[in-house]
Amino acid sequence: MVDFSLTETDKKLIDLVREENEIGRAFARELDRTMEIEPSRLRGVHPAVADREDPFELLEGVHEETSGLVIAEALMFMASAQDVELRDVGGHEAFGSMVLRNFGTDVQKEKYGHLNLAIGITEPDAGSDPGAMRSYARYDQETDEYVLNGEKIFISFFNKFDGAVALVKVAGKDGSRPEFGTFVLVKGAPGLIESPQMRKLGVRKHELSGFVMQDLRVPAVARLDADFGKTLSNFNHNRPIVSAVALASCRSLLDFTRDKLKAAGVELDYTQGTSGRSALVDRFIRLESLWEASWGTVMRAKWLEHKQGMYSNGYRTEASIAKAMGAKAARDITQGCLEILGPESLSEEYLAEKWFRDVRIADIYEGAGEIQRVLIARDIFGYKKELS
Amino acid sequence: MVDFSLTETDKKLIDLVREENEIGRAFARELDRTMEIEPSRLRGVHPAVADREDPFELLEGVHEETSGLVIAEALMFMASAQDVELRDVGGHEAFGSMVLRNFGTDVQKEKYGHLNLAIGITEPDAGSDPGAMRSYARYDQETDEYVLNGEKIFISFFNKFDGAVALVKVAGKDGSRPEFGTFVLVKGAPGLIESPQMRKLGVRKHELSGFVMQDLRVPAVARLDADFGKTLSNFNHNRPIVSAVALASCRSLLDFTRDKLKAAGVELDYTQGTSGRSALVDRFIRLESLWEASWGTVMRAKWLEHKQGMYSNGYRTEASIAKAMGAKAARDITQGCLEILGPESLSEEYLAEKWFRDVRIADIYEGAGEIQRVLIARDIFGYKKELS
Amino acid sequence: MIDFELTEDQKAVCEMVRDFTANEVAPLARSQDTAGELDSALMDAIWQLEIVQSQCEPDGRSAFLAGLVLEELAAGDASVATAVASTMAYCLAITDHGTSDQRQALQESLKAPGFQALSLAVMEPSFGFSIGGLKTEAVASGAGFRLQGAKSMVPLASRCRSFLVVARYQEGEAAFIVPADAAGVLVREPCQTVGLRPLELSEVVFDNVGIPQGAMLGGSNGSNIQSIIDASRTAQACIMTGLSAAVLNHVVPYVKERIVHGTPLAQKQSVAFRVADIRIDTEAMRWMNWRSAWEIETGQNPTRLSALSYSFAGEKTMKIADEGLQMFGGHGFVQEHPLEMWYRNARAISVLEGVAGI
Amino acid sequence: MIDFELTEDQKAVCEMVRDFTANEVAPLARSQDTAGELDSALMDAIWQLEIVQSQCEPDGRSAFLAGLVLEELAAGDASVATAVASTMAYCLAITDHGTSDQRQALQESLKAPGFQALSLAVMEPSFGFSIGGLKTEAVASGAGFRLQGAKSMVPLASRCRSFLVVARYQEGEAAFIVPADAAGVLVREPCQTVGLRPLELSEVVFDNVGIPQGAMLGGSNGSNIQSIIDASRTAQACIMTGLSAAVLNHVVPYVKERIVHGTPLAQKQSVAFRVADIRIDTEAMRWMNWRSAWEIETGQNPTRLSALSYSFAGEKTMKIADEGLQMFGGHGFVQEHPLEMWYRNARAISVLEGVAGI
Repeated sequence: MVDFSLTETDKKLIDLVREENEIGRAFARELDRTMEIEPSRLRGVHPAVADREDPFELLEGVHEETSGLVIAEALMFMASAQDVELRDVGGHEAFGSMVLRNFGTDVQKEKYGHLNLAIGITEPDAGSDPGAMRSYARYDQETDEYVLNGEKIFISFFNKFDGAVALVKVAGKDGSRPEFGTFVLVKGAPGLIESPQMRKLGVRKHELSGFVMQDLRVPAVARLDADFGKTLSNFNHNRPIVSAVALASCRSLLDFTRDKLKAAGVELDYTQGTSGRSALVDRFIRLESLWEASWGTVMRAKWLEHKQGMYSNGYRTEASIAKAMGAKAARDITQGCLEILGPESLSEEYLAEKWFRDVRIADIYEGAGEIQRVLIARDIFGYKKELS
Repeated sequence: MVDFSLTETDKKLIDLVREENEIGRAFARELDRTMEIEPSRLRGVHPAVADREDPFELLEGVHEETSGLVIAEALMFMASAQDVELRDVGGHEAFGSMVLRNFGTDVQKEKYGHLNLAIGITEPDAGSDPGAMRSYARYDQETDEYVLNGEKIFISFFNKFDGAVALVKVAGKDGSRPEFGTFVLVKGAPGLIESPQMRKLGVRKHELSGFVMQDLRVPAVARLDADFGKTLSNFNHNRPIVSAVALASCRSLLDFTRDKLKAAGVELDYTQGTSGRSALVDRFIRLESLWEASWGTVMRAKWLEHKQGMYSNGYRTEASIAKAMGAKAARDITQGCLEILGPESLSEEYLAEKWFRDVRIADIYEGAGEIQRVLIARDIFGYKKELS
Repeated sequence: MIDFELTEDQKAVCEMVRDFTANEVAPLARSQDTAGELDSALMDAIWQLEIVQSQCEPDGRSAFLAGLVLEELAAGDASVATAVASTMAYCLAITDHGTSDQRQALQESLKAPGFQALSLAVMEPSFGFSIGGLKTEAVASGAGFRLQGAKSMVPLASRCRSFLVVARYQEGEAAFIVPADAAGVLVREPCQTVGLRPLELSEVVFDNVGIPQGAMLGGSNGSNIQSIIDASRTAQACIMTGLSAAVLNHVVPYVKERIVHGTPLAQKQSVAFRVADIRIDTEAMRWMNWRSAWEIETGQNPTRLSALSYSFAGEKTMKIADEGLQMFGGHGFVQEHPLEMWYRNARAISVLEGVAGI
Repeated sequence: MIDFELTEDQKAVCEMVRDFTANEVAPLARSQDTAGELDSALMDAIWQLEIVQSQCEPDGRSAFLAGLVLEELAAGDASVATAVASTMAYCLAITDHGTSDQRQALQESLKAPGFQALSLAVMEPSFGFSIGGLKTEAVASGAGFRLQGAKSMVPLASRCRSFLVVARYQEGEAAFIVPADAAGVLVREPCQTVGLRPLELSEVVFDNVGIPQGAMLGGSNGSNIQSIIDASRTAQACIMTGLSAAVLNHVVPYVKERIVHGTPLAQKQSVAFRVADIRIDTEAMRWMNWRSAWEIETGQNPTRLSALSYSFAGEKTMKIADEGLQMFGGHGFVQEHPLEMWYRNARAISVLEGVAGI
């Protein structure tokens, strides 16, 4: 039966992440201003939350009391703008490790399983368009190694992780067409040159860097049996999460805006229709409606995932809808709130402008809004390859 | 020197058309409700304006005292919603006749010059995509005639004119690729079957019908030396006019809205910023800004035309900009005004809802907004055929 | 616990209404629009589905199911859905807020074999009308009240036997059950309207109408007028979602088949992306409406979410109808296709605040 | 008589400023943004172009030309353009409205060899600030006035020798020339801002500041404060147009060269149409600004059109910067390209009501 209530455990988890974020806000501005962090400042847990339960760890244990593991997870992401990292992201964001866990052989897991691995897909001139990627591996029969050349950028936490899983083209045997191959790269290998962190518009806590492969030699065992499609297959899980994270910042900004309007004597009154509202209130209500609309698409996708399993493709269109809707809403909501708040909102004295910058990435990564629309349209029209 | 003042004659002409439209409004609702008019109710001049100067006739004589013939013409179109036709459109809208005048031989002008000819391009399943058109002519050597088959729709005033200039494919000689040919078709010819008038969302005064060609035979002399490109070449002139006409209805609706708001006690105050406005006023001001922005693009295109001549291609992009901008603004302005006005605006007691319906065609005909954007983008990128 | 699964019963009702809509409602939409009148056989057939009546029984009352049904109906014809929602608004206001006498009288009229037109009367004939600024006023008078004012855009007013009139009363607002034949009630000729034409929307004037004590909704305690507005906003959002879904369903095959410059329209990014956006917005609307309706059904305060659902659906539905029309080009502007009608209906339903109910 | 032709003089000035912008201004935009500070050599070089000074001479005064120049400068860096427009606002308010003493004092300061920071102080430090709701107030006191209040987001405040403070006075508003070193004037540390960072925007507090009689703009007759706001709105619209044009110019080569799935981005309709829209909106902005500036220059009432130009430019420029960033994808989000800076600058310039002047 259709139900939008939260379980007590849902609420508890939401409160936990929300409280933790409140605690973290004290450090948010400093972290935002620190453009380059070498090495990552946080390993382990920040003292400010050392005596608190880790909400995501807790979730693992109590998910049967929630609306569902992935649903509760999304609710938690939507409840906290994650202005800082108070806990080492470690395994959670190690998507390369996830690929290894899902597609590695026992031997590979044995060899690399203890490492936190980032994932390297994007290239400077190719974005994430496979056809345009130039990174290349050739097999060296003599040494039973692959030799890799190329460059990968926009890699989350590569600076703090132990290595990466990278997608590169592999020369076909006997001159056949090259295919995609997925390799585990471990830091310290000669020829794996880490690029400096990228300076970004927002989410500066989210460290992003890259690497150059220069005649980088990896053993044959480093090649995983995970093709591009498989590597991307848990994007269905991640896409609504990207929305959820952006919506969390939007929620913070909407709350901030409501509070400041209230302090300025502008009351929100939902009983009035448009014609009875001030311009600021009308604008605010429209932005708030975008938020709630996005919330529904995220929850819907996560509910389908909960029913069907993370690796199902049965909710891929809904995952794209959640991503496309939430990420665009985040652009509109943050731009709109700053306009409502006026000049004062430009100041770094408040986090408003940070949220405005932070969420802008949501419509770009894990498949830009345009990609999501291609995927959604293909589903609508029953197309496979048409549209690009 | 840049100047936005109007000459006295500009003003006089604008006043003339505006007054004439005020007179005509009395008949607007009735005309709007009459879906099918057979034959056209107006030949000649409506008694209500019989004693008034015809503004467009006057323009021809005094255009040297205006900001320029085509500029003044556009100003006139923007000043009157043309809710009714009080004067037989006759020659003004006879675009087929214009093609004949421009591209016909003396013999052809002699034979067809006295006729008011519509122009037939669009086909039911092809729109105005030449590649998809199916109307076909073959040359019959024995009789020195062409035999035409096919269907044309969305033809302005075909019901009241004497015939049409139609664009059809002509079988190539000796099996070569078909080319486009332009033919004068005269009503009464066996095989030229007039279709009933189309029932439309708006601009019901603008009679629109079509015809079927069923083994229609026309003499060889009926074929004009005007290819598709040439036939379309004065679209540069017309496109900003389409905007201007839509903007005239928008102006009427904005004025209506302002008056009704004022009567309801809502005053427009341009000194206030957004945060000092009510939702209705803020919305209205944004719609008004769209109108003024569109005005500028129309004037700019018309000024370039004035400098370069109607058949120049040097202002084609600006003509497309004026069309794209004004036609989209018309959708937004009319939808927005009805929302501002609220439920009462839905009633046929007022012309507000008529203007809402009337302007919707502007972004569709004479090249839909999408076509204009293709043309503008090609100009920006230096493309010729790319993008479609 | 968050769940998007409809019950088997809900699915069965939706499917039944969907079939009925496809077979009976949608085919008549154009002719009703042209005539400016509902088909009475159709409305009687809908009445016999007992959609409204079942909601008025204690164990049949489900705002959520009512919302689902309105979306399905609106996918066939927003006018028909609004007509149903109008009667529903009246009946449910009485069911939810009425005294036992009022409920009993309602039950009597629900026994009629054919469609019963009954309407809320909320909007007033002023431009820039604000739902917070009612002018119609009731004052206590003797053992009852006297009502003065005018209401506009009342659906099927000339067919209604009774109106539920929302008016200022004392410090707040109250609703009054006013028979159409009461002295001082003047139902004007339907003003023809740009959209939802079959609703025969009319102005109703209340000139010093005497109203007995028992006709105030909820009796001397009055009733929660805001909840009637909330229910209307959510109901209208559901109707708009149905209309948006209809545009999507109609546009998809057309753009796949229509070839322009050698490629189907659907393969042009600008078209494909707009169709994707229609899908995105329609789904987003639907889940918002579900939540608003769920809040109503579970007795939470739905005022905020109803306002947001209505605002979002209104903005997006107008855009969707507009874009749908645009994709059809000239064919969108003529009456051979429903796009131009949907364009008109979208504008109408999104500004008629307070004509519906779930 | 309608005419869009620039005079030869205007063309020459535009060309000169365009070259200067391309060679001197644009290359420093990123480093100034990072430093949060203007390059003083650059600002001195601009000062030596005498853009501001020439406007302050009777036969050099042209609001229209000033608008053209601001658009050109802003195409290189909106921060630099706004800094110039800020000083210009101060100087032109005095030139247009000042007493002869006030104008003479201004002329003296214009003789300085290097850039002079001078600012209007209009905005106030409250969220939801409304230009119609000033709280800073001047009251007559002895032979002069006393000023109480606070102004926010004053450009280059810590470098200004003097502010032109708009305050409530008697029934209306008036402007006062207040030296930065007057007793009671407190210039706070620049608050770092999301955009236009080199402007070092600061709050300035006026705590019971004594102001002599002669410091009220226009003397005892006061001045037309609205015309100062009008000039600012139009000036800011010109700056926004320059910023929008910069986005267009930067995006075009990128989308032509960037190949995605085998085709240049520029050949994808969704990209091409958005680029076309940027062109459409940028041109539409420009002609509106021209008209506003022309109204100012020819002494007509520009209040309405200035408000419309500002509203349109603000909405569209934010959209253009946003879409430009989107087309660059990940490259739009990092500081190797200017898109992310323009995104920040667009939001800033479009909400800072009253920092500029033509």
